[in-house]
Amino acid sequence: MATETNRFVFPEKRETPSRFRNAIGKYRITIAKACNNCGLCIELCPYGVFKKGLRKPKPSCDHLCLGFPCSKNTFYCVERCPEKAISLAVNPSFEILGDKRWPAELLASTWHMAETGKIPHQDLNYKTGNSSGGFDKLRFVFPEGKTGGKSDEISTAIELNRSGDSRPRITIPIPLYLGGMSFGSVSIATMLSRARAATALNTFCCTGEGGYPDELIPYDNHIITQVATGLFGVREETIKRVRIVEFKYAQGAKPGLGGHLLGDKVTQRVAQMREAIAGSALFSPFPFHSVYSVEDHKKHVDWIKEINQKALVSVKVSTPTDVDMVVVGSYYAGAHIVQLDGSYGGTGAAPDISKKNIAMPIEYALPKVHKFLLEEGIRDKITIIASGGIRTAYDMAKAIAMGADGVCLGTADLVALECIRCHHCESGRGCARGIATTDFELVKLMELEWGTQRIINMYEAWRDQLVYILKRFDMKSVTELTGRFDTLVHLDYMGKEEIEGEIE
Amino acid sequence: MITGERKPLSEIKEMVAPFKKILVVGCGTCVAECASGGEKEVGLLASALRMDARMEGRKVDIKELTLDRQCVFEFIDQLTDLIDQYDAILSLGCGAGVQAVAEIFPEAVILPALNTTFIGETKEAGLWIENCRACGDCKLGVFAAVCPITRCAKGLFNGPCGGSKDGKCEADANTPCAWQLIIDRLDKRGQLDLLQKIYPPADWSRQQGKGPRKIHREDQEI
Amino acid sequence: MKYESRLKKVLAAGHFAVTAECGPPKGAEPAVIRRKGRILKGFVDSVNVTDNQTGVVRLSSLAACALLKKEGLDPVFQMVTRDRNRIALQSDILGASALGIRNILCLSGDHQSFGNQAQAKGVFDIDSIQLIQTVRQMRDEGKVLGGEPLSEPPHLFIGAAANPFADPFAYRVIRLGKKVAAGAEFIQTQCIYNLARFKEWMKRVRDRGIDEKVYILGGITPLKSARMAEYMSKQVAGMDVPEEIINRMKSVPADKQRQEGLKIAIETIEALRQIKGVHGVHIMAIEWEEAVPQLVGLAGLYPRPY
Amino acid sequence: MPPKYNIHTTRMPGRFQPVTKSGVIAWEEGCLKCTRCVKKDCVYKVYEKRELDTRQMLDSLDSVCMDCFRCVQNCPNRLIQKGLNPAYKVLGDQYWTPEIISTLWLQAESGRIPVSGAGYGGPFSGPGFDAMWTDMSEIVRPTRDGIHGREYISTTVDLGRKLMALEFAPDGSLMTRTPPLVEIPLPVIFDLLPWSPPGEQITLALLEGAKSLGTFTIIRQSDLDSEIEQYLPNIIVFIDKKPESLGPGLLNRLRMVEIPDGKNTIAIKTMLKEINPELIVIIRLPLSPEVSERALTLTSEGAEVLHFYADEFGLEHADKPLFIKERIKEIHLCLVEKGLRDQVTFLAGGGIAMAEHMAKLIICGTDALTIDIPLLVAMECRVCRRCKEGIDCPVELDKVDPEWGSARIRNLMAGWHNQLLEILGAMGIREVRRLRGEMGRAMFFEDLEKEVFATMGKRG
Amino acid sequence: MNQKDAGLDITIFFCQRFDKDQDTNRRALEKELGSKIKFFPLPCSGRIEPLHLMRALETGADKVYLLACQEGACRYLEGSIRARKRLAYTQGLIEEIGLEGERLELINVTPENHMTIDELARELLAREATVSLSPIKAVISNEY
Repeated sequence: MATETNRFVFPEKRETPSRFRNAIGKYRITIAKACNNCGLCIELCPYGVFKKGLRKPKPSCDHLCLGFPCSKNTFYCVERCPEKAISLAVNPSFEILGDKRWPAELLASTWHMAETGKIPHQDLNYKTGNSSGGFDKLRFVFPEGKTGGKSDEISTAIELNRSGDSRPRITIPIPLYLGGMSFGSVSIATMLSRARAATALNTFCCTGEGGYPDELIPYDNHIITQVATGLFGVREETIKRVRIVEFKYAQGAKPGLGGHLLGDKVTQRVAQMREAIAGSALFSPFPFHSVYSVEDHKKHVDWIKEINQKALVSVKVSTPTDVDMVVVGSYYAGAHIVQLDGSYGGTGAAPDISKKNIAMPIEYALPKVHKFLLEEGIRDKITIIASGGIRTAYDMAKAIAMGADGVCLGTADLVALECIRCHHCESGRGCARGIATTDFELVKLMELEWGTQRIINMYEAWRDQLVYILKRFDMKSVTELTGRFDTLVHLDYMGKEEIEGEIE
Repeated sequence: MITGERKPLSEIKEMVAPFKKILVVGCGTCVAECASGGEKEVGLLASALRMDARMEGRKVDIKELTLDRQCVFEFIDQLTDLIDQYDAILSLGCGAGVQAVAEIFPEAVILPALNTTFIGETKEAGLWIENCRACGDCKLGVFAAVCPITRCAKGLFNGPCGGSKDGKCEADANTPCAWQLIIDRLDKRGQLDLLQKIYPPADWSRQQGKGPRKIHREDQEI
Repeated sequence: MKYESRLKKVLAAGHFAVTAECGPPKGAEPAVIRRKGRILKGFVDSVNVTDNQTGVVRLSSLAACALLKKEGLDPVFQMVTRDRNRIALQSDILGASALGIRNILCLSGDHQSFGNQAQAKGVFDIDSIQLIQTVRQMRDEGKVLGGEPLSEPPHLFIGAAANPFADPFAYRVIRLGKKVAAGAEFIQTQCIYNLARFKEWMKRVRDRGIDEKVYILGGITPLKSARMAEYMSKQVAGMDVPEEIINRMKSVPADKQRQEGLKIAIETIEALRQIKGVHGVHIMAIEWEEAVPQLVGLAGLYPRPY
Repeated sequence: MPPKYNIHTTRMPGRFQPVTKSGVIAWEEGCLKCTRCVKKDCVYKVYEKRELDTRQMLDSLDSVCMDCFRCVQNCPNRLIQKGLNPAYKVLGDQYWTPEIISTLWLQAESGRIPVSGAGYGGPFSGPGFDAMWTDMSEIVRPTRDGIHGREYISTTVDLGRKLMALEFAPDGSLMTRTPPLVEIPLPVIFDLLPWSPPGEQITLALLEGAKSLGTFTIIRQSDLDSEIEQYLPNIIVFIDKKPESLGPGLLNRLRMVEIPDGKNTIAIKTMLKEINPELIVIIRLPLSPEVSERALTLTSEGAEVLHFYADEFGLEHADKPLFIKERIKEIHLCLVEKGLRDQVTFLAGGGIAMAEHMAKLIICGTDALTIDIPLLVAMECRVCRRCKEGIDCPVELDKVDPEWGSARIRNLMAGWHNQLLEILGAMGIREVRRLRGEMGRAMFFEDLEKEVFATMGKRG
Repeated sequence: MNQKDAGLDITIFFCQRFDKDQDTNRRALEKELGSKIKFFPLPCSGRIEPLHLMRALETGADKVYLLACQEGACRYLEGSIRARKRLAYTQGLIEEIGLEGERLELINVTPENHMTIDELARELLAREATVSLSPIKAVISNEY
């Protein structure tokens, strides 16, 4: 397994700056009239904040600025400017950016990773959000004094088929794949960027429930096709194309509800794909009208297995009180993978009431499921993928430590594509930033190459962080981290004095 | 773009004095860009006129509207259903706008609130300057892209005149001598020899035409 | 041709020419012109009449020239392009010739904003160089602008002005060359106080061989006072009055300043005579025509050849 | 099956611009007047719709902008920034947050449930109602289609005393006298307002709202006047004067009255019911640490409906107050244990601010709820409580048009109703009556934290 | 006579930065003076538009204050400069119709002096009235 990863050469990280004229950063630099265009600031700044300008330099990359902490450096432009024309201020627009789960700093740091492929060099929190609970209160405790082995000997690969059946073993070199976001909820460019990034990273990307657009065919080997309650665009042929088929029973953003696609976003193309009428809202039913019992569920799994004899079957469920029972049921019905979708995730339209209130956060569901599967003695026969609120590499690592084998992402990809989390993707022309839209004009805001590279950059930065974490634990493989609750503390339940090790 | 400047309020007041119901109409194009006749300026002028009327104890009904463009019929059409409700239209459009509105509504009283000034270049925020006088016979190619007709106080084709001093114009010490600019620029390009040539008199008929000038393009017709 | 240009004759014969300037009155009385003409008569070869100088309305240059002509002087008709379009200009050129005027000085004219008609529309249909060309074409080819033939061409000795003291300096000689190329036969320069600069200019003129093609008359304006010197230095466009001249004027008491002014003028004339390529002087004694005979006498330029 | 309960909604824009979270701050100075100006480019046409409301001096830039940041990011001279709207920050208070208030406004205007994209952006959990999650059914429970489906989910509840058994005469005729029951199609009753600007207009709006929804408004006896008589079928009179003063004429026309709990509660109840046996008497009692005991007593003495009320923040009256949901849970369980719970109906209110609070409080044991502040908010109240201090209402609530107000209230309730259906649907429950006390179908923060996090990080 | 006793209608536009509890702090004054005083918090004083000032005067203010940060202390860097220029421009406009420029006044406040908005407002009210009742308002009250 590890050898396969080692053989896998990750694609190159490439600088992929913002699509917009000005990126958004924590700090804002302005150059006053007094500037005589001497160019010293351009020369001084090692982060390339300033670009040459006709009358004065342009601080067009001030999102890369170190901000006030830079004042200790010899290259601090504000101090060095002979005309004292440079002003540095906290970007006031930052205060209304983002939300509790994705605060402005997290958005900016994710953009930074997507742009550069590197951990932010500015003082941006790239590990946690500000939700005051769950992942945001969990910290790794690294054993003191351990530095671990060599980075290139650490494997981040996971195995997706652990059942021991005759179906193919599929290894992905990083413990993540990209979750379902349907055509219609996101643009074809977004979809393709994700699929291409998944291909480049040798992992998978799920189609979501909106059908399987032909544009994805070149990436068939890295596509998971989704069979959801609406069965939009599901055909034998599409099921035969892929290596993994996903049953979506429920999704975290709207547990207990079917998918929502409001009428405005149902364009001709989307409607065609879904065999529906353009302009009419599409609500997927809930649950599968043909599944009223575990036995019915097994019938479905068998049906898929029959149609595509090589495919792995994944079951995507939400997190009700009895989530542990659901997972066990799925296992016995023959699923290779169970994706647990926690209630705080989601990308598409959903009633606010369900996003906030229905079903439990993934942080609770994972340990419950992991422990229950261990007790059943089947934990190592099934792959558990966590999703719904995984925002950072640290969330990913924490989810694994809490019992997942890997994670599945959606929102993070969108943020890499410069989603600003304005929460208005649901209606009208859709995403003003051209990500979650079907509007023909807005779709043009994004290019494929750009989108692909941004996602690649971000996940490679994530992988670097995961390797760092594993190294600190002296682990050789990410598989060692699964279920290691002991590596984590919850800040509310442990006094500083109780903690042995270094908190991060 | 066409630049304009609001007339002094006293002049506007005098014009609108006989009227009780006035529609202040702005234009969203050129004059909006030079901050003299856009929506904001309409709001300010209307507000000022209302206050003024109140101070003088007059009852006047002043409403506001800004058209996207006041010199194109399709936009002026927005006024069609409104115009009868007013005694006068106070236009913040350029002269072309005012006349276009007047032509479409020959019965209505259309008053200009702006002085249309020139074809302007936005030199910097808050500063517009005239660089072209629309002579209809552009020779910028030989004058190093400095228009002597507009930028030389005397419109000399074979300048500079004897009044050019320290690179400034004799008529205004704050204005650069256009010919100094031409010479400097040609000098930099090593094209000073262009100045040896004597330029013949201009063909002003292209500027003055026979009354208003027209451009007629059949290919652009519907 | 009944008359000849005296100026042209003087210059052609190789004499050091003397011209003077005479400003017409701000009124319709012919007597002023006649009086000025009488003062100058015999002491100068030709008399320039300004054309609404500084944009102030005065008796027309054409009419004043005609009056001077009657007085037996050889007038130089100054014509600015500021006030007339090409129709009026050409018409007046023909008129001047018909009235027996034989010299014309082609100018752009001071900007209208200077005078008492600041609201006037500056015409500037053509510029001074184009005017020179126009006169030349009318005279030599017998055609008006556009090529239509004249029944009788005007007979004019064509002059132009040059300001060696305006900027850009380097271009000044080129511009002179252009005027000459356009057809100027004599040049009257702006008043000279800064001799050094004038000499430099002349050197450049000679370097280009322009002095061979045109007669250059150096401009002389006797200073009446230190105040005038200062005023000219600061307020008059295109004028270069060096600090030392101003100081020299200031260094003498007020009642002696006129004398000092004359002295400077004489010294300047003497210096100009030494400069190769200077063919005469043009004395612009502003509202001080009485000074001209004195100056011409003291400078040893009296009597005049014709 | 009864006809599906449907609340008629009509879009009802506010009289004032809504106060939104952020505003655009744009410098005109330095503007290059791009032909492809980011302002012209705005997907939401914010700049084109620009308007100044002089009453509030509020620029529509503050209320129409959707925070996409495209103008901020694309202006070549970076002249556009965003800022927190000062008026938004000060909406409401810690409990009645700006988010809650603006969500209520949105529902009152549109009659639609709030839907948004990009997942949940709020805190992990919080105090009170935010410390619980409701359940959902995955695959093995009966189907249902949520609010969009064909299946009927009932939100009707009955108020009144319930019988545990019926007695029949030998001839089969019913011997037990069945106590009166009032059915309301939505488990919500409009309570007395904790404060409001003076004015009949507000009362009329509430009454009209309650009437069109088929529910009730509690009105003080002292506030009764002839103008509101037409609404008597939808009024619960709160007896704040001597009960005797409420004449039999009026009592016979009422379906429910409410009396404050006191010494002679049961006696008063009996007295009132003697005049009108069909009358249901609700007993209003403040939540307190002793309330379970009292509820037990009242129930065993024959109380029909108990109305528990907390303060406007959902807190009971005590030194260390418990939140309404905790206390209701306790009362419910207490009565369940004594086998009395099914005989009596619970109403509970105080601090009910969002649709989810309805479902959650019912799960904790109440049958129906009473609401107050959201009704004012539906009519654009900013929960600034200026009226309480004797300052003019900034949104002129006293001048509200009852027609408009009731339509807004109806819209809000339609939103709440549909959200209740979403929750019931997700759980696979077909009627709200069956939600009552279903604590097994909910997840509580304290339990989950103890189970999952409290043990973490302990080595060995 | 101070502005309060002169019975002036005062409108105060202010940068919200001066007082984070502005909404609470200004209430006592609002109660005391009723509609005689109006407060309008701005996200930044640079957000003021000439039209806001005009409309304030038009709707009956006798005196309008704009409270801005010191130039250089604006968190948007240029806000107070914009505020000053826009106010000056509006002053010019009202002077053209014969209204006193002093009806509009810019006050630069240092956030460091820890004055609450009501303290600031009281200080302004206690100032000597440099303007009398607005001639515009006189007509409004007749009209309605």
